[in-house]
Amino acid sequence: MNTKELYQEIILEHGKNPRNLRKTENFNKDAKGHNPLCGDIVHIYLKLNEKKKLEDISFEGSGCAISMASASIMTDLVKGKEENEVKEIINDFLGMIKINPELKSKNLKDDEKTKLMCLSGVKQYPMRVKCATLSWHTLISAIDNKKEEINTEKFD
Amino acid sequence: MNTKELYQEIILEHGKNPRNLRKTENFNKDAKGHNPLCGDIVHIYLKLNEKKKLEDISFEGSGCAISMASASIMTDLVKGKEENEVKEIINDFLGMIKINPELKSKNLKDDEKTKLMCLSGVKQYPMRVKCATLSWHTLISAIDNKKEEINTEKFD
Amino acid sequence: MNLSNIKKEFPIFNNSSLVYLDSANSSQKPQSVINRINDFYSNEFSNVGRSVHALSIAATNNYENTRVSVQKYINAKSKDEIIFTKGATEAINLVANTFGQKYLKENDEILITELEHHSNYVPWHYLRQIKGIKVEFAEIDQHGSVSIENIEKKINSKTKIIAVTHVSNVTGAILPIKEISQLAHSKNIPVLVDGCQGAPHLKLDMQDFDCDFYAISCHKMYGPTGLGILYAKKKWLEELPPYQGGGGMIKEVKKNNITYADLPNKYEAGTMQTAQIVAFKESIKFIENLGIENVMNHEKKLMDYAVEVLRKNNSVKLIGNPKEKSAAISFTIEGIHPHDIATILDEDNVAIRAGHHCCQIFHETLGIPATARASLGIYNTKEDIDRLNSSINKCKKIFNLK
Amino acid sequence: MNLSNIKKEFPIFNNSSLVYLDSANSSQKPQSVINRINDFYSNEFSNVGRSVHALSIAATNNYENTRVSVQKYINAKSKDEIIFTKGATEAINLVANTFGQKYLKENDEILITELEHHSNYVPWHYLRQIKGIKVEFAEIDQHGSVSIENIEKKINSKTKIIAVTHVSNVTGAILPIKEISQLAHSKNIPVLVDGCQGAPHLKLDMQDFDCDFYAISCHKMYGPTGLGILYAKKKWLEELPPYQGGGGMIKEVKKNNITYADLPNKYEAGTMQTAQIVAFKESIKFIENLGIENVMNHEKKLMDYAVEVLRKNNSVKLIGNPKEKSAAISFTIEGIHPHDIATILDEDNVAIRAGHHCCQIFHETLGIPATARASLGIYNTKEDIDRLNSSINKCKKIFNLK
Ligand SMILES: Cc1ncc(COP(=O)(O)O)c(C=O)c1O
Ligand SMILES: Cc1ncc(COP(=O)(O)O)c(C=O)c1O
Repeated sequence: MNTKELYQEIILEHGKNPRNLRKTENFNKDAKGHNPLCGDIVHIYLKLNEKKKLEDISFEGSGCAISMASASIMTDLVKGKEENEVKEIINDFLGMIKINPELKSKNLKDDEKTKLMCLSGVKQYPMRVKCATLSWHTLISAIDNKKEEINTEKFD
Repeated sequence: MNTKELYQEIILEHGKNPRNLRKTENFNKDAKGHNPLCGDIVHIYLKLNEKKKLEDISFEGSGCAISMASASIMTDLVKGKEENEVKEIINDFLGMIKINPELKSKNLKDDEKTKLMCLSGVKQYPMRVKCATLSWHTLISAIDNKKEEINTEKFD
Repeated sequence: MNLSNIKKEFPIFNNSSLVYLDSANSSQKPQSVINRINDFYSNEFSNVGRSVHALSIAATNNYENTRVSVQKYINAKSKDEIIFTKGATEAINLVANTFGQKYLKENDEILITELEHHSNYVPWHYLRQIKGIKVEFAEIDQHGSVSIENIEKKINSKTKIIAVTHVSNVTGAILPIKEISQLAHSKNIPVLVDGCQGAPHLKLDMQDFDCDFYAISCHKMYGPTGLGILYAKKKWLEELPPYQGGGGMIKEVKKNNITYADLPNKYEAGTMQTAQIVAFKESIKFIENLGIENVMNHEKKLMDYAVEVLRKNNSVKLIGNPKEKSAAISFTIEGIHPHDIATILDEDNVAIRAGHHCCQIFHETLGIPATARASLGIYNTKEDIDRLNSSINKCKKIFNLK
Repeated sequence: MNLSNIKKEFPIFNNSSLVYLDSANSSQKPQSVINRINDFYSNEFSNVGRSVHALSIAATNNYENTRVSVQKYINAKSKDEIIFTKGATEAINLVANTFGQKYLKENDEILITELEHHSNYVPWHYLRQIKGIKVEFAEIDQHGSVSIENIEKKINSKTKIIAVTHVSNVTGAILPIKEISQLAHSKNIPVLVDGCQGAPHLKLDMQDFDCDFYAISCHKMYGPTGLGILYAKKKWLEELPPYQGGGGMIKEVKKNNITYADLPNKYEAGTMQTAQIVAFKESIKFIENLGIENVMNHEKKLMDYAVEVLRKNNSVKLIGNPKEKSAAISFTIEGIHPHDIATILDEDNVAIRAGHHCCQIFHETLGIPATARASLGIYNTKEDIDRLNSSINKCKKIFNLK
């Protein structure tokens, strides 16, 4: 494994210039996440309309290139989708980053899949998987209105 | 080292039929000792007269052959001697059992030294030195009127 | 691997006539465990969990793999229920301390038994001193065991936890811990089992035993020294406060407050026994390869033989005669103190233990200051028992007994 | 033995291009220590103290010999002042727990510093939770150290104990612990020193430092994992209550009361880390053979070189610049998160650590979430620093920094 595969251009670029790094006005759901190992923190804001469509999503936070890029790409991909579609995408991503060789979701277009697969290099770096998944776990938490802050200080 | 040297006839004999295993009437000093490792216990009673002469000494207790024999031989040897002589003999014995090759005391006759040297085999058995010295430490304690029970659960 | 020539898996028996009958104290280590320690330090050493470099990642995986091995071996529901400790003693202290802190108040009762090792009494005594709780003792029966009736007798509305040994380290008595759990749970009382002498010799199934806590010493289980395991049901580990505080067990540390990590990290403060934990996987593998049923069978045959041989030997008095008996047997010889026995046996290279075996209450109850104990491991043989017996005869000769 | 080719004493560096700069986390182990563990388990294994057979006697002697080696090495007055623990974390927990039990009450203050490792904060936090005592923090200065003035400022009549690190595991700052002891003692306050990062690198002289407690992690000192040492002045160990309860630490056990063993046994409950303790004697011998002055000299030169090289490297920002500095150096690179640095360095087989290094208070005070840390051991060389530097340059290239 080569760090070039991990730190692909697209990750470095999203890491440096994250999309949706702001706070949604009139958000109606939010959640915080924290990776105590790295000190990565993320705060996700959602605006879900009555039809359960994700009108807007944004995040605030700081962290390593992997976690910032992951949050940036994630927010880009799920924006405008319906809640159940979003959940399905999250599951697909978390499955891929742990064991599955590829993404299977019908809710993602091919070019969206390609973009997400840029994060797959992290599989080879178990301690860094947490960085890539932090924002995703936090998004679940926001959708489900969970009160507790997401925390990655678990071995899994 | 051979256990025959440790368990010499004289030790076995004193162990089986300890001398002075009783309680001195009108004792004026006493002390208890305990070896938690073996469960050996000893209670020593003294009668010191005004001239600091050891008029009588006796003990109660139970324990292994080494500790019973040691108490038996000790009480036999110190009876009738003066307090400072007794202390000198105790030091000599404790020195011998730890490092000195022989006994040096002027307060012991040659045959008394020979008898005591029967206990020297214990030197080769560090865990058993405590058995041999318990009654001696307890005798010091009795002479010095120490309140605390003697306990051998120390490494030394 | 084969039980009949298992001794050669243990380097200490190479070129030596050692008869080791002190496994209840600590067991010898197989080559595979020793090699794993060696390899780990020589080629793979790193601290776990905190660094992202490759050595650390590999070490962390190895560390967690042992946890999973243990979980499977003892049939715990979750790997989060496996906490690594310094030994069974620390495991019991952890429970007594945290359970006491959270749930116990003055005049509450803790029920233990007269068979308990000091490690399953002193930690509860602390609560007596600090909190004014009471420690009650279920009585031993004439076989040197503790019946469920004797436990039931001492349970009352003030009983807040029952702490019993799985197997007596003196008489080898196996206590009916599944039934004790059932009884206790019917009255809503949690059960801690001191599994020190059960873990190396019996089939372990936490979900079947259904006890709340089970303490293990890995060094008695063919593993490295300095390592123990606390099994605890998840709900307890979640509810109880943390024990030692330090690195690795925290979530967030602020000047005015601290939050704690999730399980199992909450109970693993500071740098743990990395090499020992990694190597303990080999101990589990070693037992699994032999098959615990085979081990139990082998040790039972051997123990039956030992009982038979020693019972036939005049002057030898066996302490206790429990129906369910594991790998330890204690005895006295009228006229020879146990320490004298142990010293004389040692000259024949027969290693046994003499004393109160950290069970002063038991010895006081029986009115004997000390006993001699022979305890078995998987490497022992009938010849070992014969050598024990002939050395006992030598003792008797030296002391002029017949 | 010679410092110039010391790497070959450590098997992990054989046939590997590993640059290990994570010794503050845990150090690598020399062959002599690994061999001793191996030999002990293979040929000499027994539990200590409790059995009278020959193996046990020899093991007990070896065990106690390590205690004496440690006593001499750290110049403690008595071997009874050396207590073996699971690690520095347990050592500090032991003191916080027993000192807190006996001497602290609501509103009493404990003074620590903003530099402390979580292991020297969480145990005191427990007392805050349980007893309502207060934890005060002496402030760091601009060099990343804590001056004696900043400590003095926070002392008042409620201060009951001062607990400070000997050396910061982030900035490498060496605190003036002898002066801190003098100051504290002039006000009748005892001092605990977290010696984790001092013990492997500095000359230890307890009678000169005059601190009341000093905690050591043996695994950072070229010793086995799972072992630590608490040095404590005898009067404290005599006055404080025991910590964990179990076998080996008792004098007499009755149904209604328990008395405790004399020092040092009082604080060593249960079966200890026999093999690790026996082997740690080799770690001490290893350092003694090199000579701690030579070690200090070697590490100082190397650290000066590291500071020089990293300071010249654009974009690298060193954290803290303490005048008295030991073997750790932390840094950040504007535009690259420390975890990304560590991952990229790892590919070049350069092992460093990234994160908060169990010092969240320090990082929060500085307003940086994480740092990268390189820490030295006696096996490091100038080439290692050069490799560190060129891997940093590779990071910068990947991230398009100049
Ligand atoms: C300054 C300091 N204190 C305490 C500790 C805790 O030591 P251990 O984890 O060995 O108990 C460490 C090491 O992690 C440290 O660097
Ligand atoms: C029944 C029992 N409980 C507890 C212990 C204590 O175990 P450890 O000393 O390994 O902590 C032992 C062993 O000495 C034991 O036999």
